[in-house]
Amino acid sequence: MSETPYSPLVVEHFGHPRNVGRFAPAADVITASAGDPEQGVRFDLSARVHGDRIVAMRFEVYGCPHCIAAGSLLSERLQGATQEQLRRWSWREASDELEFPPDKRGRLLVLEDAVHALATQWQRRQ
Amino acid sequence: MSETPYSPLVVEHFGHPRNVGRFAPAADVITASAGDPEQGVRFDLSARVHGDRIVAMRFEVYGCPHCIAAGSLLSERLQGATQEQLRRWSWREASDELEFPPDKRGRLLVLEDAVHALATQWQRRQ
Amino acid sequence: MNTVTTIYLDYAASTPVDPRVADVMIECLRPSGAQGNPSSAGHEYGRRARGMVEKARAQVAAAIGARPDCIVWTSGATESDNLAIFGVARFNADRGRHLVSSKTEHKAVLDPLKQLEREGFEVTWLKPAADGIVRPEQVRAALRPDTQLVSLMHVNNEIGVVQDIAAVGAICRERGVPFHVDAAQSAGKLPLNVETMNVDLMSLTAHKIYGPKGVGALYVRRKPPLGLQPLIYGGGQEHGLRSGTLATHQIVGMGLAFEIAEREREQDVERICALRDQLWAGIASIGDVELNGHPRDCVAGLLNISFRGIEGESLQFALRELAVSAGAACSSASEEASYVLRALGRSDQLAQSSLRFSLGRFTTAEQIETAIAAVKREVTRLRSFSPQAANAEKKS
Amino acid sequence: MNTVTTIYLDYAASTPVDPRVADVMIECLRPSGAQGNPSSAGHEYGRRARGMVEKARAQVAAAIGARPDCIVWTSGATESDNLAIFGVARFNADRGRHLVSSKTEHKAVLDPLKQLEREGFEVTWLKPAADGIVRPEQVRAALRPDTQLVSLMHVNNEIGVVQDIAAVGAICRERGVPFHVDAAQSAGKLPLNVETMNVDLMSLTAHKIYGPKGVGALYVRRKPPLGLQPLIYGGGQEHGLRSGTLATHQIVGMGLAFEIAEREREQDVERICALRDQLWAGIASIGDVELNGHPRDCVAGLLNISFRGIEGESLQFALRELAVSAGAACSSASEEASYVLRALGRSDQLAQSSLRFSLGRFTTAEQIETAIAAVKREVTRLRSFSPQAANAEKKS
Ligand SMILES: Cc1ncc(COP(=O)(O)O)c(C=O)c1O
Ligand SMILES: Cc1ncc(COP(=O)(O)O)c(C=O)c1O
Repeated sequence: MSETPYSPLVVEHFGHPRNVGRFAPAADVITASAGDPEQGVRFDLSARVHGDRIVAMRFEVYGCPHCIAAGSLLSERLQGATQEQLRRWSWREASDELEFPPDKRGRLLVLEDAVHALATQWQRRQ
Repeated sequence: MSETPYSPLVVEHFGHPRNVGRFAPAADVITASAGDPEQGVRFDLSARVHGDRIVAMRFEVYGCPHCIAAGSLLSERLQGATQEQLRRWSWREASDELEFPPDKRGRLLVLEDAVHALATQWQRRQ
Repeated sequence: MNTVTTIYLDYAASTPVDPRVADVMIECLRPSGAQGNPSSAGHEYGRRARGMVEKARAQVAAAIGARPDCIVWTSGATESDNLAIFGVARFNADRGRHLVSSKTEHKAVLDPLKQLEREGFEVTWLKPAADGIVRPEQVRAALRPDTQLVSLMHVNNEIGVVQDIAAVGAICRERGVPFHVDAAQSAGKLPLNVETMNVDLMSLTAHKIYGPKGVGALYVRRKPPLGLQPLIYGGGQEHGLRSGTLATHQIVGMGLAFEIAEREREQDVERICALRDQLWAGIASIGDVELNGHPRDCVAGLLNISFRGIEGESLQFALRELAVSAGAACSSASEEASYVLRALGRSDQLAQSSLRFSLGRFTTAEQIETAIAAVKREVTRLRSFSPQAANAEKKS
Repeated sequence: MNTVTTIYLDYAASTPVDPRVADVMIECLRPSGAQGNPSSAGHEYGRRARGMVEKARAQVAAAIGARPDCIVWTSGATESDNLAIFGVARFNADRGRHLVSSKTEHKAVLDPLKQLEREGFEVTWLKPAADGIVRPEQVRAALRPDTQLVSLMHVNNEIGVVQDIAAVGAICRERGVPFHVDAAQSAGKLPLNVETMNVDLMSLTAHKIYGPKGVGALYVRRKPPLGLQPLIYGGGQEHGLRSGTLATHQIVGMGLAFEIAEREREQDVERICALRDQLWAGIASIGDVELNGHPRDCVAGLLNISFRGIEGESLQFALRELAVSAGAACSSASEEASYVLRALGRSDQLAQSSLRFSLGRFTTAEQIETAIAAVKREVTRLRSFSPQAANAEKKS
């Protein structure tokens, strides 16, 4: 499709999101959420951790194509991440790569909230 | 030309007006005028009379196609007319035949004035 | 370009030009066509163009049961709506400044009314029921001695719901209040008759009915005469109500479009209704979808559906092989959830995840099958990774 | 129909559509064309139409040295004039209610100004000299602290006289008063540049420049921004300045028309000026004719000539093998003698017996020869039976 408002990377992830779904509750599974469908965006993250690393990620999303792509990209990037990396994760990492339009960046802050909440959950679990 | 605002009779007289011109001053020639070019219409009539009849008519006109046709038609009709006939001549005679639009009928009143003035001239001459 | 494979289901936003209409317009654009200015009564070129304009005027008038001299050419229904509303309000400002309309009107009606509010007029905004319909009694209750105009659309552009114009018109007539109807979406789909519907002003446009974009008309009752202040002043065309050189080819196109639409209305509507029913059956079978608007009092060819648990923009992008409309239609791009659906009490999420499918003269059963398959596939896919919070809402 | 043999010399009323322009418009009207609504950003059909609209916007902007986002599409110069004049006056009504214009403007400027007078605004009506030109110093003298707008046409539609826009613009700029120019008759004939001409608002139309009727534009300066109240409210198209569905095929036609006109301007003008000189030489040789307007500061292709001693309607009918314009042009049929010629001090008779010959891109030397012969023959014939009273006036 020519002239869509989405970059090829967004289109690719939107069409084939990686790691969708959620892990069943378990001792090595942490989960976190942020957002509200009524406000247009919601992320549910779940991660399987081993030691100080994430070994597998899953996500669910309610949101625009940019948000779906952001969740998918994140699920790849956080593979192997430490708690500290989660805590430091910033919306900017997805924003540039996915060419988020400025007026949609607020939605990435929701994702950032979910990632930071995941770190907090992880810490509590330990 | 289709759809012109002029009837075929007007178009015919406009293209080939009869009896245009004026007679040189002479004992048997009477003339009369009415109207003003600045107001959009002017008729100059001249007639050669013999006894109680007009034997030849000439006219000049400044005016719209309907007026030119009216002058031409009149010049034919007044051939052989008496003073009394001139005096009784009414704008209605030309109006119906030439299908004068209502908003142009005032111009025929100017022609009527000229015809009546011609009668007056004729009477004075006698 | 991918236009060839994208299925056009956005007839309510704008229709393609019917090839028969295109042909007469093309005729006009050619050197032997209609180059004269229809106001140039002094020569053949002008009179020829004028003749074409008057023929089209009669065609449009016939389609709505009006006298030709009641038709004023405009640039479209937006201008017609503005002319009707500003025209009546300003003409009668000394007599009263109260107007009545509804919350689900097109922006071309809402926005002039809001401007009048800023100028000191008062508008009573009727709220339709959840089915989208304004009850005639609501109109009666809103009328005041100083009411100068009631403006109500015939068919809503987003949800297709049909108002009972004749009943509202009868109330207005009884009370001597001028009645304006935006019929942009109903022409060619429902019978229109300004007499039996008691309408004083009716907005029409060509590009929703297989005519060209950029031309419309306002029906203005002449007996008894209706006071109307022009919006655009100048050469004095259209009885002084709308100055500007008449666009012969556009008007000719609109005339034929209306003639064809009226002539073929019944068979078109029957065919299109069947296709719509097919589409709705297919989509309804997915589950967790909701039809917006009245189930029966709905115009042919329009389906507005909310998909629970799915975000609107993603839904539209997922379905990009279909040209459908999301959110506020017929207006400049805007992400805000449809004000029409919100006025009917839909939640933000449902309003926002609604799609308008609008079918038309060139829609085929095959296209509908393809559309159903695409909607099924993508809705299922998007729901498969939708969070519980959205699914919860979706089940509620 | 007799159109084929009638020689079209009424380009100032409306031009035929250039075949190259017709071709791109026809392309749009075809099924594979531009059926989408340019506001439907959500699908391919809409984006494709939007792309075409934006390309045309750049074409028109380039022709007047403007930024594309300063172009607002309208239905023609009449609407553009109204939008500019009402728009500025109403937006700034709190700051002052004085406007400046001239007596020889087009009705699309005069009539909105007269309406504003009825609404309590004050207009200073400048009177051009007998050559049709408003001296820039007249404008300077008319400016007041409460002046909100100066509106002056570039080229007069009846007599073709060219105003010194740049000089007037400089005065307005110096005094901080917005300056509107109706350039309907100059586009494609004179170089236009909103920067060097110090213009804040410029009205344009397609149908005087081989584009379609029913589409135009208003240039609106954006830096510094100019306050403008819309005339038509609705979907919010065109930055909210002009709502309504954009007519893709019309806009595409206007874009190409402006591009071609600007590209071929110099050669067109040269050829057309030579034809005009040929026509004037032929008619002048008849005697007792008078050229209306400035002998040099006149646009290409336009000749307005008064014939002494001949009534206007008869002259036009006698010359019906020529499609020329008599009396007030570009407006609905009216028999009143041209208000433009009267403002220049012509007598009623001379004003009334004037003909406007306007030549254009498709005029040939052969057509001009035929026209000269016809004028000679008919003027001589009509004068042959013209009364002395008219002849006397004719000699004075
Ligand atoms: C109900 C309704 N009214 C008015 C309009 C505006 O019409 P136009 O596009 O002709 O300006 C539309 C569509 O755009 C519409 O659907
Ligand atoms: C100088 C001038 N301004 C405005 C107009 C009106 O333009 P339009 O016909 O595009 O409404 C015309 C011609 O009609 C004109 O010659």
